[in-house]
Amino acid sequence: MAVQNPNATTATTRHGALGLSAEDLLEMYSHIALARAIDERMWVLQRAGMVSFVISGQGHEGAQVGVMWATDRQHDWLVPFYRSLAACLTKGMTARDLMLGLFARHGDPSSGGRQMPAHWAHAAHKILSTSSPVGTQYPHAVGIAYAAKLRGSGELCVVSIGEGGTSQGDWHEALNFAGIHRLPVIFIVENNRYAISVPQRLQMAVDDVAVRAAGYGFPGVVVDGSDVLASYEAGREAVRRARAGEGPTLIECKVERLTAHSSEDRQEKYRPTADLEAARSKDPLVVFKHYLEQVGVLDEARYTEIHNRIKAVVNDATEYAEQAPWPDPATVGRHVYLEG
Amino acid sequence: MAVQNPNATTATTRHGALGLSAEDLLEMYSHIALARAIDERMWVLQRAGMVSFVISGQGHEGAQVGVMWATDRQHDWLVPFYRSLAACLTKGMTARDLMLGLFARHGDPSSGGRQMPAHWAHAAHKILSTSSPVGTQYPHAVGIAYAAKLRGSGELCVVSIGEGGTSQGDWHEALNFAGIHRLPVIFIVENNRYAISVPQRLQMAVDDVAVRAAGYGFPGVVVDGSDVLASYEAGREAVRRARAGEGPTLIECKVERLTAHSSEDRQEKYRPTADLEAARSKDPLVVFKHYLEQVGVLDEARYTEIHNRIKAVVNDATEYAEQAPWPDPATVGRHVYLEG
Amino acid sequence: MAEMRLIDAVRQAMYEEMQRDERVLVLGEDVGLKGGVFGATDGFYAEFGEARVLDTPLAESLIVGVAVGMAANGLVPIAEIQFSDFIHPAFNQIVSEAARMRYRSNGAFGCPITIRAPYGGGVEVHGGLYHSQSIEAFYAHVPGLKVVTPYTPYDAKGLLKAAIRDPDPVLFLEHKRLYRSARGEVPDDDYLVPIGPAVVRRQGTTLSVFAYGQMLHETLQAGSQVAEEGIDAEVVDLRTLRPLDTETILASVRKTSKAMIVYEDNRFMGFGAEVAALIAEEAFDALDGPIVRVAGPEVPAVPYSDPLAAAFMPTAAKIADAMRRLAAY
Amino acid sequence: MAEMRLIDAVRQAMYEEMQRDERVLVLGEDVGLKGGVFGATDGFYAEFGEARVLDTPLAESLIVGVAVGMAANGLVPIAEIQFSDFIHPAFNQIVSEAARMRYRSNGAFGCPITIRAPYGGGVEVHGGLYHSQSIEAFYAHVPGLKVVTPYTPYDAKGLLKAAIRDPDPVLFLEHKRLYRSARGEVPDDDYLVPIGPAVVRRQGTTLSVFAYGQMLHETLQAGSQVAEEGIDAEVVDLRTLRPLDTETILASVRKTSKAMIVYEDNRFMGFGAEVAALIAEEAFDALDGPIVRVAGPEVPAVPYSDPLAAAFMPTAAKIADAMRRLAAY
Ligand SMILES: Cc1ncc(C[n+]2csc(CCOP(=O)(O)OP(=O)(O)O)c2C)c(N)n1
Ligand SMILES: Cc1ncc(C[n+]2csc(CCOP(=O)(O)OP(=O)(O)O)c2C)c(N)n1
Ligand SMILES: [Mg+2]
Ligand SMILES: [Mg+2]
Repeated sequence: MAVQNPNATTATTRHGALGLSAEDLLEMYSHIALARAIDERMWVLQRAGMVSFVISGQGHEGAQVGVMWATDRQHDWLVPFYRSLAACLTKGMTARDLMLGLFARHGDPSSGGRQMPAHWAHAAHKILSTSSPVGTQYPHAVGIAYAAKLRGSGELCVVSIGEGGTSQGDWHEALNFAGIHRLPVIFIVENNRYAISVPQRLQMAVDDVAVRAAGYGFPGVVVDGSDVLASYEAGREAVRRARAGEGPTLIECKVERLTAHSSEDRQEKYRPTADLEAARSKDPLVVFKHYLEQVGVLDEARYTEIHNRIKAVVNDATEYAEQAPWPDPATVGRHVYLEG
Repeated sequence: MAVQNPNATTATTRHGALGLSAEDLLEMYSHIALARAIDERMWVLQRAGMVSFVISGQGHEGAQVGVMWATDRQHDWLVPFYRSLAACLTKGMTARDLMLGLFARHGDPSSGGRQMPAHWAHAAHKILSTSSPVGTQYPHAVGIAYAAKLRGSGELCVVSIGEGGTSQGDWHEALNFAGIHRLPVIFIVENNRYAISVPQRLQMAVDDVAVRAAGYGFPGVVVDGSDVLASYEAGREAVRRARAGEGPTLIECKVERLTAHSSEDRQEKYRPTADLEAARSKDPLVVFKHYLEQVGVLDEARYTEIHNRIKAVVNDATEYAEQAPWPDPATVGRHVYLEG
Repeated sequence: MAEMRLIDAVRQAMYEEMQRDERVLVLGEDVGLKGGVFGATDGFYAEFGEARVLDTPLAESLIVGVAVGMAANGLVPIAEIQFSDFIHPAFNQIVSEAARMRYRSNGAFGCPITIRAPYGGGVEVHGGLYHSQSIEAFYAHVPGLKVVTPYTPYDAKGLLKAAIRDPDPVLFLEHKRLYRSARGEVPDDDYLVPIGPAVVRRQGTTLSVFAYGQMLHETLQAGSQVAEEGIDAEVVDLRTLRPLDTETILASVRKTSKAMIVYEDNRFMGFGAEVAALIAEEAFDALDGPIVRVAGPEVPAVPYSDPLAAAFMPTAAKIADAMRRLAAY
Repeated sequence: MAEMRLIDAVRQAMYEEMQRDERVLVLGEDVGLKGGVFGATDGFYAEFGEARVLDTPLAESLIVGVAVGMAANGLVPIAEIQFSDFIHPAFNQIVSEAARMRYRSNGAFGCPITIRAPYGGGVEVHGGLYHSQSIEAFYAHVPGLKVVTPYTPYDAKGLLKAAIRDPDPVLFLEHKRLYRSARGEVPDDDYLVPIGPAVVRRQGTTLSVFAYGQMLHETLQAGSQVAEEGIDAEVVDLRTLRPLDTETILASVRKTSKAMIVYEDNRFMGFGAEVAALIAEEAFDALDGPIVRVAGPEVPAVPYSDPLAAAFMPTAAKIADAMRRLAAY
């Protein structure tokens, strides 16, 4: 593992030009690596029959951490989708939080075990509750942004979806409304070229969904989602626009789905092996690691330290969740309406 | 009424260059004028308390006749909206047909009086039944076009909507699907700058809805809908594309709504007088008449002849419909399912 | 205290709530300068400005979806659906999102929105298949929603204020026929009519009739007609369809031993089915006759042409006939 | 004749219809190469090609809306909704368009489409709030639609073929639990099971129980349990929810004098309400006890976590208890 540019200075590196320090990079890297480690553990647990369902974000983490890093992670909103594991971590959810959801235990902050795993929510971290019907979250995000603007709160809202979800009417309606009112919202499309098995060519007649932004009166940009810094840069500009009252930005992150759609799916049936192999070369974790090594931010000692810490965190979270109590069946009827 | 260019030849006139003869022009003019005369009569009847509701196409006729003229009016399909009076006439519906609908009589071919006026349908003329929920017709048109393509029937489908309707999710979903499968469909948006009272600036952040076509992988064009020949030309190119298997075209016709939204609306409340006056200068009937006079196709004798004929047709249709029998109340339960 | 029409009471309720609480806003098609197609927000635009009297694009799913987001971030939206017939594009946002936000987040997020929708038909409505529909049956089925429909101007104001202040999503259904025909005294001051309780509009002993909206008007007329024949109908205004006031319903049936439900919607799986099922299970022992439903026919909606519309509608005459038959059972 | 699972019968019905009639096509999410998330169209893509085995974009309103247009122009589409929970975006296209095409055109246009949707929950389904829903109550209310839900593989094949050939729109609901657990003999040849008639699955004299889908399974189990105690339940498989076979229902109640309805959906305004209301009006004189409903609780949907899902579901044990109570009335 050769560190090619050990003396890279702020001025000459890409991250330096973006104003990111070595510590920033390591923190970003740690988030991506933690997301990946949790995610991989989830599949192991599912294969072992410990939990019944997994859907995950492997391959999407770089784009998520990159964009989210540009936001105010306390103050701003996130309206996630089921692959937003890394974004939720970045926003403040913990490995224990995520594992409690996977095991569907009482303490699951997303839904108390009422929803399938990966239906994230956390009120304290301003992560709106996720549902399953694809597309509905886009109008919600726009409503949050409208409220932020009307109330002058200075918040912005990040919302995510897959490219498949852009086929839904709700997606269009939301972008149109946000454009009209120049709302502080960042529309992310995590384009992994498949909606379950349906390839992009049967989902849209264009290469880049980002071109649609022009039809709503705001910019649409395409970024390589395996490039964390490019994602950060796009996020930073979108944040600037939102804060300046210039309105929404659509960011299309080209990412790869490194796993099957979910634990219910067998992608060999529809996805060529070559396609999957090509995808692996775009693994953001690997790509970012290489960059950090190249600029001398990550060496073997650091790497080992980070990954040991992550392993401990994932082990702790798994054990914690496994031992956590189940929801009380008597609570099945609660919280249909406000209790009081 | 000065005929400015009595000797215009095929080569030197706009219509000549489009391959339209003087007879074509007069037929097109007659359709526009007939549509207008029927429409005006409808308002008179409503004001007189003879019928309870009118919604009309005044100001939209030139665009409709222009585009429809480019299609095969027997063979192709029309999926109309409530302002498509002129398009339906062009497609073969008669003044009597339309008046039977206005009076909601038994013989109304659109719905047998079951629907409000202007909810056109005519199976023999391949005019699909119109409903009220704005936007739903777009997926229908796309389905018709898909069937035409699969069956190799050579048909294409024209579908219309107002600019307000483009805000609906169904609109987006339909364009996306048509682009993917390069379907023989012509998407018309009759943009009159208002959705009832809501001005365009609160409907979209762009000047031209046609720019959205690029996001679906096919061309979008803007035409001055008060210019019948420009509308025809746009229609002709769209028809060529459809027949050649090149896929859909979006044609945005800039038109003016010369009346209130419907007989229930009072537009003075939200529409500046100046705006309405400006609109009148874009009356396609007047604009086209001027052109015909300029190129020497319409003189006073012809004009009088046409309009006398129209008056007779409208009178006949009105009397016919007024005297037509009402639907039998005993039939209220029929045609919920196929009878047989 | 002023006599006013139901539509004026609706308007007054919203106006007062918007003055009282700056988090309240209205959104929908043509609610701005035009003041709504029925005038419910007439004058609001000038008073509260464009940001709080928000003319939306023509997109019902958006209207509700945006309201859900607004509510999550501290606003109290009142979404107007121009005609209840056009609420269907928002079905997913209402059923999957608004109604489930609290349950699915285990109580962490709420959804304090009000959705107003004018509904219902009749010969005078001239609405045809898509401007006449009764939609209560679809939504009354949905846990997490509340469904309300006022009959008097007094109730319209008090119930709408209660809906706006309710921490959960409320579908507020206003019958178009009542907008101008229902008139009554409405206090100028702030008052609430609680969501939930039904109210007995006519005391009686022969049989119990349950209705709401315009059908309550027909039922009360029918009640007067048969009263002369010695049939003493008790008429209950359900007002809130979800949560349903089962106590009042059962108490009335226990008193009269006979039950009828009147609704304008098509009969099969219409709201009356639930009322009948409730009574058949919980008050069977008190019943002294079949539970009768008087409702619209099994056709997709109210046709436009007058003779067809008339044939569709349950009327006081039809209801009176049904009362006679049930009384004679 | 082969023993097969319900999902195989569904697949065979479509396969045969597509071979028989080239106007028939399937469209939906992942119906192509993947063959559907439950395998209902497994192998179709290779056999019938991309144009007739159409992977659509992720847009349910489009799927139904396009099917309506296809049907208007001579095709016979079978639209697959991946999970019934995701049918809601298509509510407008189904209720306002498909179901009304014929009525609103006075019979000039029809809408011969079939919409298939896997529905239902259970601990083993692990579907949570959005992969478990029962949706029949919403659609059974809608004139112009037919709503069918098979219990046996034999019925699944015969009813689905009838649905595909039906000239009007049919919503075909397949309970996910039955896909693999319901097995039975299915003839290789072409046969139809008519839409409409219910069928008595267990003859009995003590009380009549009406059910469909997975709840029929629980009900039959409950019936066996209580039989040993001398309670002889008649169990009726409704199969078609709209149009409902009122004759079979009423005849059964006239025989047993007691009626119960079992359904998985939440109770209030669920499908059992209509069955109860029907009986309470048309067979009141024959009734010898309250009409009992056993159904899901008033919560938005089936929760994911096993203990919560178990608490939600009506089970054979709960149904048997209700049978005992009703028999003792
Ligand atoms: C309205 C709706 N329809 C169908 C589904 C089933 N479904 C879940 S994910 C998915 C594909 C989503 O593809 P995409 O948006 O590209 O996201 P990805 O999974 O590729 O990240 C489908 C069809 C759903 N959840 N919601
Ligand atoms: C789904 C739906 N929502 C609302 C309405 C009520 N409505 C009828 S026409 C109309 C405005 C349509 O505007 P536009 O599409 O621009 O057509 P225009 O009338 O201007 O020609 C509205 C809101 C409707 N018919 N359908
Ligand atoms: Mg994807
Ligand atoms: Mg318009």
